[in-house]
Amino acid sequence: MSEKKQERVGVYVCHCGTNIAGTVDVVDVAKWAQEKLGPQGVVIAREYKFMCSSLGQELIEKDIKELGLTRVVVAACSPHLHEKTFRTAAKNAGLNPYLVELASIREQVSWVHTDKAVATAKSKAVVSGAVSRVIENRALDEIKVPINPNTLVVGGGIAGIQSALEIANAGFHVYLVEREPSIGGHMAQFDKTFPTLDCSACILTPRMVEAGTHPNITLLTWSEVTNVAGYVGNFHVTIKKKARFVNEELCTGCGICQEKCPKKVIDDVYEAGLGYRKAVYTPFAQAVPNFPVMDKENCTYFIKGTCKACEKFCPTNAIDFTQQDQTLNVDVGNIVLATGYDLFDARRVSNYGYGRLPNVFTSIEFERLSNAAGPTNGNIVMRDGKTTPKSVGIIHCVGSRDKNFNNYCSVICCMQGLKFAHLVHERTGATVYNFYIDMRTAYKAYDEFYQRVLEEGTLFVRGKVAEVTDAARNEREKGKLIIQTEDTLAGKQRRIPVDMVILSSGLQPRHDAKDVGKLFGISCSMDGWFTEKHPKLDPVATMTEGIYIVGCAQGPKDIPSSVAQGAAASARVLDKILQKEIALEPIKASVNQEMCSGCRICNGLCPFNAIAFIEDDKVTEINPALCQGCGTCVAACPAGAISGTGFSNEQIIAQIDGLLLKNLELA
Amino acid sequence: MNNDTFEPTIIGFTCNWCSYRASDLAGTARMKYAPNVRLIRLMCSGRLDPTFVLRALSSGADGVMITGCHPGECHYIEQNYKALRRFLLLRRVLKGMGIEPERVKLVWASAAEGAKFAAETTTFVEEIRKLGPLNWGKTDGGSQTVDREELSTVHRPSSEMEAIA
Amino acid sequence: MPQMTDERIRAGLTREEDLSLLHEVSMKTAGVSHLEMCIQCGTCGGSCPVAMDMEHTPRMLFAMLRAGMREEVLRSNTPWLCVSCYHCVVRCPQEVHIADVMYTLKGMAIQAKLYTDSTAPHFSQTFVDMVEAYGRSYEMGLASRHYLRHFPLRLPSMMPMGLGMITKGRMTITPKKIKHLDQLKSILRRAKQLELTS
Amino acid sequence: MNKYLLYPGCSMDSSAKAYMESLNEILEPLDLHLEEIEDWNCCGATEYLGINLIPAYSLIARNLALATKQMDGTRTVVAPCSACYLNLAKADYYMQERPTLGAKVNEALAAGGLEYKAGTLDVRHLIDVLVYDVGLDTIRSKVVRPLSGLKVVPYMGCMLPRPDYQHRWSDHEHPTELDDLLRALGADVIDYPLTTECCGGHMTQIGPETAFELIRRLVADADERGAQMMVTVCPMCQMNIDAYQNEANHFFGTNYHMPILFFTQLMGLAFGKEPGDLGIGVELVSARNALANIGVEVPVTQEPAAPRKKDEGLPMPRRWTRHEGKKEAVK
Repeated sequence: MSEKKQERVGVYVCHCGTNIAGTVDVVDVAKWAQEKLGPQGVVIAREYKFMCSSLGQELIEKDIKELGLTRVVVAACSPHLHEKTFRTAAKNAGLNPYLVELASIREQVSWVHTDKAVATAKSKAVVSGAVSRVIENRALDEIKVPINPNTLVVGGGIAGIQSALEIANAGFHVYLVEREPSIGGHMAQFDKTFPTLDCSACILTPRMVEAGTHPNITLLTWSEVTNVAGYVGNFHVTIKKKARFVNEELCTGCGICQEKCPKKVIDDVYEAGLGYRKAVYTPFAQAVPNFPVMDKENCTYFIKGTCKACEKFCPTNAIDFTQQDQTLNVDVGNIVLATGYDLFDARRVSNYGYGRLPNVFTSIEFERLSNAAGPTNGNIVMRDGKTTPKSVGIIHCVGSRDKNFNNYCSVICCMQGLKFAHLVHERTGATVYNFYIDMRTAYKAYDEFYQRVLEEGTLFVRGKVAEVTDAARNEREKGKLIIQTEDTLAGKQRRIPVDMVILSSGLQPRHDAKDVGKLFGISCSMDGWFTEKHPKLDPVATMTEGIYIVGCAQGPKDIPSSVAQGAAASARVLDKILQKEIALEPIKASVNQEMCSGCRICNGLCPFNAIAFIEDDKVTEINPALCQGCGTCVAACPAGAISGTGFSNEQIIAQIDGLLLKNLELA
Repeated sequence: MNNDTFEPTIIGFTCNWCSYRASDLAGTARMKYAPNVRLIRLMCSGRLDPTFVLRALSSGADGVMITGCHPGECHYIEQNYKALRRFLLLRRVLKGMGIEPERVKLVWASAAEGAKFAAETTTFVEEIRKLGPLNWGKTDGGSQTVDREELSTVHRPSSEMEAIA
Repeated sequence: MPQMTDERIRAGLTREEDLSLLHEVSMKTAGVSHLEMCIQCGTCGGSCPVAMDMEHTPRMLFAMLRAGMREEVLRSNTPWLCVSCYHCVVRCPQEVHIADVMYTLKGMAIQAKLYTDSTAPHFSQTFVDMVEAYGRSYEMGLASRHYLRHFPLRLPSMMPMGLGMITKGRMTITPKKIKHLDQLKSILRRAKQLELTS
Repeated sequence: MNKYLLYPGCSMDSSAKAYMESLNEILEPLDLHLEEIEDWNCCGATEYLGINLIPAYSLIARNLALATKQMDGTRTVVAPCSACYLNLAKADYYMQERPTLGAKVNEALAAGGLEYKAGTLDVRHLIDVLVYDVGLDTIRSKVVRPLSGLKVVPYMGCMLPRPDYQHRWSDHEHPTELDDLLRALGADVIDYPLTTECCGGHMTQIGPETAFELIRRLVADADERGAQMMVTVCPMCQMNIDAYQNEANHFFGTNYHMPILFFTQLMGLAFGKEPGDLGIGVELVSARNALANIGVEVPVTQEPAAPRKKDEGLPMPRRWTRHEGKKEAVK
């Protein structure tokens, strides 16, 4: 260090009101830094009530200008909160923003420790580490890249549709990719929507049509994203468009092929296993687009080589058995993930008997039962297809709020259970019981709906149902499903015989959410939902710039919230598009080719293919546009030829020594 | 030395995307944990050069905690596996050098696992407390010019005092 | 991730003074009881095959523990009726080790001499006495001692069954003993000392 | 090699001696070798746990410690009794989950010169070993006298599938292992929703009226479903249903006659063993009439699987099990 130019470091210790000062003796920390770290180059150490306030920032700016500071350490909160604030302050005063370090003494010290002496000592070490490190920081320039104005929206449920429409209406192009043959998502399966009981199809279909016909939207159904490369502003996306075996140019959506197809298949997706479709099908009448798809697994022609009934009857010769999967490449600047949820598999709660006891239904089965376009034309009947139940039990929290299954509250099930109670009551006049742990009817007009269902005479029992059984103990129970539960308000165990049980199943992350997260470079929470950047202040952005999450992909939520999120993400995307270019963190690896021995150890380490070997020179090169800055290659290079800006060996080793107060020895 | 009064010093390496955020979350939720760990933020556990660990141990740390995203959840796709490989190798190297390999621990903690981060930290401190001080690179004369009195007030009071005595 | 109660306390996640009676029961229970996690959903009371004879459902008992109602809890017949069928344990959404908590409450009730009906505690004690004396259970000795004391009137109706058991060779008149009874006794002696220090 | 350590438990040579006798009869055909843990002691049943914690676990752990001395080539301890199985498995699990408990138990064991490191052994129930290690195919191949025509309800009892610390069973509520095994023997297995309900446990001793109700529920439902007998895997279940059935009948004024045998007894019969060697006849509710339904002359015919009925109503969801790969496909 002796041969280096002595840096002039300013240290600023924040009180954060009492958040830090309550546990850390901030005055002592500043005094100590000034005295003990003086030899390192600390020329000034101050403490202040709120460093992030404009007065606090001005303090730093003034010192940079007047004292000629060349480095700044702010001991305050986590860099994830205010790093940007103080970097901007430095920039305003003419100092390169990357010569500022944040030492976190709030999240990592004052909030997690109680003993003031210990917390103060630890804060000193943290400041010491930051001072040592900042001296090794180098001035860096932000990398500016242009933003591609196109956007990819993945998932054509209500959240994805909303998001796509907002962006398209603003005049920018959207690729809307949907895995199923039609957009619409879960909402297309529902009959009524709570709490207003609007017909789901009536409010959804116009949006679907708008998305299907919008000049700025390229609709890619029966398609999946298979690869994503690049970074914010410049994503290169590969999409597999599965063969429909129907020529979309020629098909008029007349439906004759479906009519003529002799193969009936249980529809596990749209009809939730309660109804049938053909091997060539559109999932429902209002499907967008209206072109059918051929289910290759079940098509008689694909199985036996004969049939082709659909081809024979198609008036426009649109059936094409030779169609192949297509691969499309599109470039987009931003990506919105609206991949939705899977329904909890109620068979896992074996004590509720779903799958064993015929008249136990899941929520989605009930949605189809009660839907006028469903397999029973909206008649609420038991599994025999004809008997109307005289008594119905609705069980809440199935698979939710349960450590054996999903830990979290699925948000929608209480209201869903109330909606079911209303529909059963209205259509059958049956006695309805709702079994709940806690009734959660937050949000506008929800509790009013609860009141309405109470008024209708639904019987509420507070208790998580223990089991549903057909083992009768007496005559009254014979031939019924018996719901056994503790009525916790009465403090007694009850056995309530009913004809039909509806399980208000919870929502869970898509079975492939982890893979999708990996594909797009975003993470999942413990429960498997995509992780937002900030749970309160940045709920639709992710840790990966340019990737947004909306609807149930981010966590369980109802329709209004999903729509709001879809719109919110669009605002964020439009903000990016209108900026035209974006500054990237200049944290990149680079190879000093003088030192590179050409050993190629690093070559296989980069998952982003940023590392290439130049055969002619027998050295390795890193493409800064592709490098994401993880630093794995830096750590691996045996020759020490690769360096990583922002997290160089010198910076980290200096920080280690600083944290361990080894730097004091050098004085 | 009485291990009950020994306060170990531990360096913790964290990943910017998961474990550092887990420690942020532990802070936001005001979870209390042992104060003996001092954190260094890296962009990824894959950035961890094993020499950083050796440097920390030789500069006075009694243990090193390496944290990263759960397998399969790496922000950079798979670099935490490389960290795992290096960690396993490093433990063998340490053993060869006569240092208890348990002084280095690998913990997976996602950004949502503030509670896990806090609990693992506390547990690790207890484990190192049982192992006792490392005193590596400190016993052989060398740079003994440290202001010991100063250190004793800010840094590991009991262990340092006894080491001098 | 479920954490151990004592670890939670050490990490400052749970404060000891918040727990008192609940904490005491939790600490005395084998494994990690998760008792403090109860959300009063009633899965246990709903699952229990003998709830009809219980003075309190298990759920109510846990609420009473929280309220610090020591005497009422220890006097309740609920733990004594528990048949250890573990239905509640596997269904509990909070993973409370309900059956083990019931064992703890029985032990505490015996120590505090707060049980109301002595049949069950005496049966347990007689069983344990036999095991401690022989290393094996001794059904004949147990049955005769127990029935004479608590169900003398039931004996006549039981006689055919008992006789059947004996004639069919399903009950032996003499107890079986293990070889190293001394070893077992010293283990149990030490275990009892350790129990007191915990 | 099919070698296992055996923890028989106290009832196996008294009230459940039929279980032991029949077990011994099926070992040879299945090439199973069970080595008894030397000088094992009582597990304490459900009684000791309610008195003292550390002594109760020390009592159990002594058996585990002794077993480790005989580990030569195997680490699996087999318990035929569900209560014993649970106690051994529980001690092993809790000694790990709560290290302070483990340490104290080991301190007590040390007074007897013993030690047990939790996790060293695998504690498994007999039927677990038969279904998953020996396998249903092997069992099926040994059947010479299929039990077709014998209508049975499989009664698993409660302590076997729950709490299931090591996730060994197909389900906590409706496990199918016993059903599958009995089906492999050719028996007509009746779906029995109460298969894991409680037999009353020690309540027959301390609160008989409570116990009688539990026994009534089980027997009445089995009778209602047309069962000729119940089949169990647990000495306590057998004892309660068998020995107290008449008393329960007396109490409720009912007249049930529902024999209950151990599954090993039925295996023995299917393997062609003599009823007398299988402890058949020592049950108090006689199985004679039930077994008459499958007189030895019953022809060896496997009933073809009934074709799935075309259902006119709405289709049913598929049955779900926790580890489908591990077991026979369930219809």
